[in-house]
Amino acid sequence: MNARGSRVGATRNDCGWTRDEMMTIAASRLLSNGCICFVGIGLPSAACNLARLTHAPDIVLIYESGTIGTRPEVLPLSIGDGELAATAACVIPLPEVFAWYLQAGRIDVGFLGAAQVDRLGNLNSTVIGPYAAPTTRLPGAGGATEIATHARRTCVMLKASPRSFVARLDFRTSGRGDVPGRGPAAVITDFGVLTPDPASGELRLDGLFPGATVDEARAQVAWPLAVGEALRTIDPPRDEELTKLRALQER
Amino acid sequence: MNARGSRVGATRNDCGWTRDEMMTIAASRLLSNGCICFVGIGLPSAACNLARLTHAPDIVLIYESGTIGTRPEVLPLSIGDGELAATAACVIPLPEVFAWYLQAGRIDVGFLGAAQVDRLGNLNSTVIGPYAAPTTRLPGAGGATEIATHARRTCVMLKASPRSFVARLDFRTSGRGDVPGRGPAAVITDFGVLTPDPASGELRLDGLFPGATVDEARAQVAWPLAVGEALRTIDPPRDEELTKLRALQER
Amino acid sequence: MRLLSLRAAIEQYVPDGCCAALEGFTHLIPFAAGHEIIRQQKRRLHLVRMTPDLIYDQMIGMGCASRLTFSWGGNPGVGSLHRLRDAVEQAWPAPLALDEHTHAGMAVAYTAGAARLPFGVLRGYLGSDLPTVNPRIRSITCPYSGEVLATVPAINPDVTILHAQRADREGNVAIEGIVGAQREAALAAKALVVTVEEIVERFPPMMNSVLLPHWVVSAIVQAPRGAWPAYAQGFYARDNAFYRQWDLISRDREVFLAWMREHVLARQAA
Amino acid sequence: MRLLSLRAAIEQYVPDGCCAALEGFTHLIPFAAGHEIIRQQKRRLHLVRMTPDLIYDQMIGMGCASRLTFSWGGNPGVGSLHRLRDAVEQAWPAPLALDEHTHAGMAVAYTAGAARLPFGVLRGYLGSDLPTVNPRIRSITCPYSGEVLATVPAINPDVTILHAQRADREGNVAIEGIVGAQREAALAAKALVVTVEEIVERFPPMMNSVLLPHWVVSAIVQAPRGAWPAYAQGFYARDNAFYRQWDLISRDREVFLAWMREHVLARQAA
Repeated sequence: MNARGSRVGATRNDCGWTRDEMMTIAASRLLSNGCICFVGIGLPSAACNLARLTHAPDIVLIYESGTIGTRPEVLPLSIGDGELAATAACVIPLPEVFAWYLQAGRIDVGFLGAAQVDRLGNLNSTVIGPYAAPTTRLPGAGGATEIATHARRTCVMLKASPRSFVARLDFRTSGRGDVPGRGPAAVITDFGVLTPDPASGELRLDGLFPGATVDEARAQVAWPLAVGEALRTIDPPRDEELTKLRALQER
Repeated sequence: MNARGSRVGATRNDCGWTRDEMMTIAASRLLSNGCICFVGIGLPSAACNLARLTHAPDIVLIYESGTIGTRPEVLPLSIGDGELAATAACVIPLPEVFAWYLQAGRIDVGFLGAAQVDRLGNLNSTVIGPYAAPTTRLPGAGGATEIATHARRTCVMLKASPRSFVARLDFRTSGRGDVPGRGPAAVITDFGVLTPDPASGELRLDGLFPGATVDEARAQVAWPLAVGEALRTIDPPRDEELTKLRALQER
Repeated sequence: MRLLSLRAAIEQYVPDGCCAALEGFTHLIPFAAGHEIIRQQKRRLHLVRMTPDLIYDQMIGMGCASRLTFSWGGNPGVGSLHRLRDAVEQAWPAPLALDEHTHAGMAVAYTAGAARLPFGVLRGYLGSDLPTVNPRIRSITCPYSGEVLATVPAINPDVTILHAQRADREGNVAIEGIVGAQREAALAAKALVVTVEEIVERFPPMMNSVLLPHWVVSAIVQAPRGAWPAYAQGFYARDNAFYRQWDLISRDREVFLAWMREHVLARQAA
Repeated sequence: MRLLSLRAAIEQYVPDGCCAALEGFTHLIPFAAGHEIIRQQKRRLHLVRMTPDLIYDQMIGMGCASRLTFSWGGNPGVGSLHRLRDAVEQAWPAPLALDEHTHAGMAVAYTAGAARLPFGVLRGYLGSDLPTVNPRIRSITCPYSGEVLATVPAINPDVTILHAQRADREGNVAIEGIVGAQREAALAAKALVVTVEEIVERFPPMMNSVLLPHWVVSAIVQAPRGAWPAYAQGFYARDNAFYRQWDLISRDREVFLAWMREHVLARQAA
């Protein structure tokens, strides 16, 4: 859906890694060992499995397809590939995943993607344009609305552009950014990481990837992006991280 | 709970069968082949399995413990003996039995027992005396209340005495006898079978076991027992029925 | 339960205008049945599925549907469902009314349907605009705590169609692997048609396995590879390459129609 | 999850006055855990169990409970629970408050508890006096059809105790055979203690089997034959003779106390 972003993100820089890889690695570092993680497909799936294969071997991965405690050898294309079932501790019905695990408050971290995010971390994955007559019909909510509400902590992964980091969402699919402390804990994008201001909940630039600049970040965000007091440069990929991520993706 | 009835019911008559056996056989004859049957323990369990081993080989037996399509070789003492699970087509969680099978209207026939029945077929299995200070605390509802409401048809098995066939229940555990057509289709007792008058729903004497009389029946019922227009004598046990029932009980 | 040909099963259980749920979450998607619905040119269907996936993209593109109840309408891991988008954005080949939910909401709606309750309850749709565009999402007040919770109406399809690995001669259906909301959708339906990879003489007793007893099954259809390009655990894997390829096939109306003519319309049901 | 002795598990997870559900429907009843609760002389417990069975007859008779939530309180296939009756009819050894339901109602209450919803809904308690004696059974109006349905408050025990066949070293728990409402009661609880017949190095991946993942389990206790006189499918059968014998043991207070002294109090937890 973001062909420009994908191509740019997939280009290796002078240090030999890509922005896509850096996003995945930065997200994986946010996961602590043993945490219970509700995994979405794509970049979050790569990030969660990378964490499992590096610093968080006891992380528990749950996919909404009902596979609990999966340890895939190959990154799945969908959230319900046979690999996920075959390597799961158990496979349970989907209604139980949402009622007895997610709604019951048993999930530590949930990952979300979207087409649009606003400055409070609310997300749109439903439509561009009016709901009844959209210019672009997007996939819709899936698990996102309840993940945003019930996971103890959420992280958003979304490539940046002024069309995706917007001042006003076309539709609010999920998010409690207007309820203090209920917005995402972090938004990982292709220039770095945004985190909410503890008081206002507004997303601020908290960390830049090596090589990214504040100006570059501001150019991709449609609201006036604030910079956190302790803006840091995020550690570049370690060899182990890059090696394991590439091995995972090449299988 | 009815020690007198048990002892009398267990005595063989001149023809070589007992009233308990006749009750079980009469109940088994009410079950058609292929019907989906929610089985209680004790006499109903014997009746349903006898039907399965005689005229109704394709009857589907469901016990509330979650065993679906059981074919026990040995009569279980409880509703959850290992034999029931080992011979079941599948074993499902109990909440699903009650919500997805019983409440969903998938049960053709449900069997009920009780300590008391009234003339409309309402049942008490909760208390004798006031609820807050009972003289006898009985086991309670179990599955009965919802079986009475949701099974397409219910049958009651209960040995008769003026203390069990009462004018007024001490407590109504289950029954819709006051809703036309929602009372039990038949009450099988140790002198014969009562069925509801189609208009009033009042239980009337519909069939007598061989050797039983209207006077005997009336002596065991605390309300003035009406006799149906076509009072019949129920066929005595056939050899096959007796043989298979005894074999089932002796295993 | 009756053993039917795919053609007969669709003729009998999927009349024009009915509400049909072809369920299976990524796994065991009943593609063969969907293709037969397309060949029989069914019209004005109310299609229900948590994830429309390629199967509904094809059915919508071929004009079978007038209404869609769903919760996530993309090509998993790839991108858009272009035929679904074309129907919503351009009303091609026909307008498509949407009854849109979240996964959690649809799961509860199927579960309520299986229990024959009129509605399901969840702590859901919070912070979302969905209730403002879907009047079926309502609320109820807890009679104990006073908490206001979301409700969804039960889903009770006229027919649910599943694909499974195996049925036995009695018609019991056994499923292994990811089940999604298959059991709930099956038990919520008025009729249940199951296409299977194979029919076996009989199963061993299957304690605690996923099994639909024969007497809740209306018809069984033998349809080997009937979930392709989705998969059947233990039989064949998901054809991820085709899911990617579909993105190109489905982008253009003519390319889409040509593919459907060659691969669906020109083929006979097994 | 921690691997504990039975004594330590009961000491830590069953304080006086707590709400405890020892579940298992006929199968896998956690008798060993119940006996340790008796030995530790726990008091004022709010006991929850669909079928109190002999285990709660023993605990009530030994004065552990002040409140009972239940739906069927008999000795299955035998008759009365005499200790339960003595508590209700004669307040011996202590008064026992009742929160009485039907099986269907309790099943819904556990399910709501597992989902952390405040109440559950059923088409139930119709034609019954139970709602007149239990003010917790209430009603709600469907926001779509207007139908009035029964509600029960969710059950969320402070601790649920189960017995299972196996745990692995991680603490995953695998159950085979009749499960009753074990999964729902387990997931509804604030803490979950599981006694098991054996601990194995690891399970194979168990698609679709009944399994409680290790991270929902508070403690595992190894307790071979821990469900006797109930049974553990694949390990030992139900001791039906003892269930019959209990009728005689439990009828008389002194005979009961003598039996408990000899068979429970004088024994040490494994």
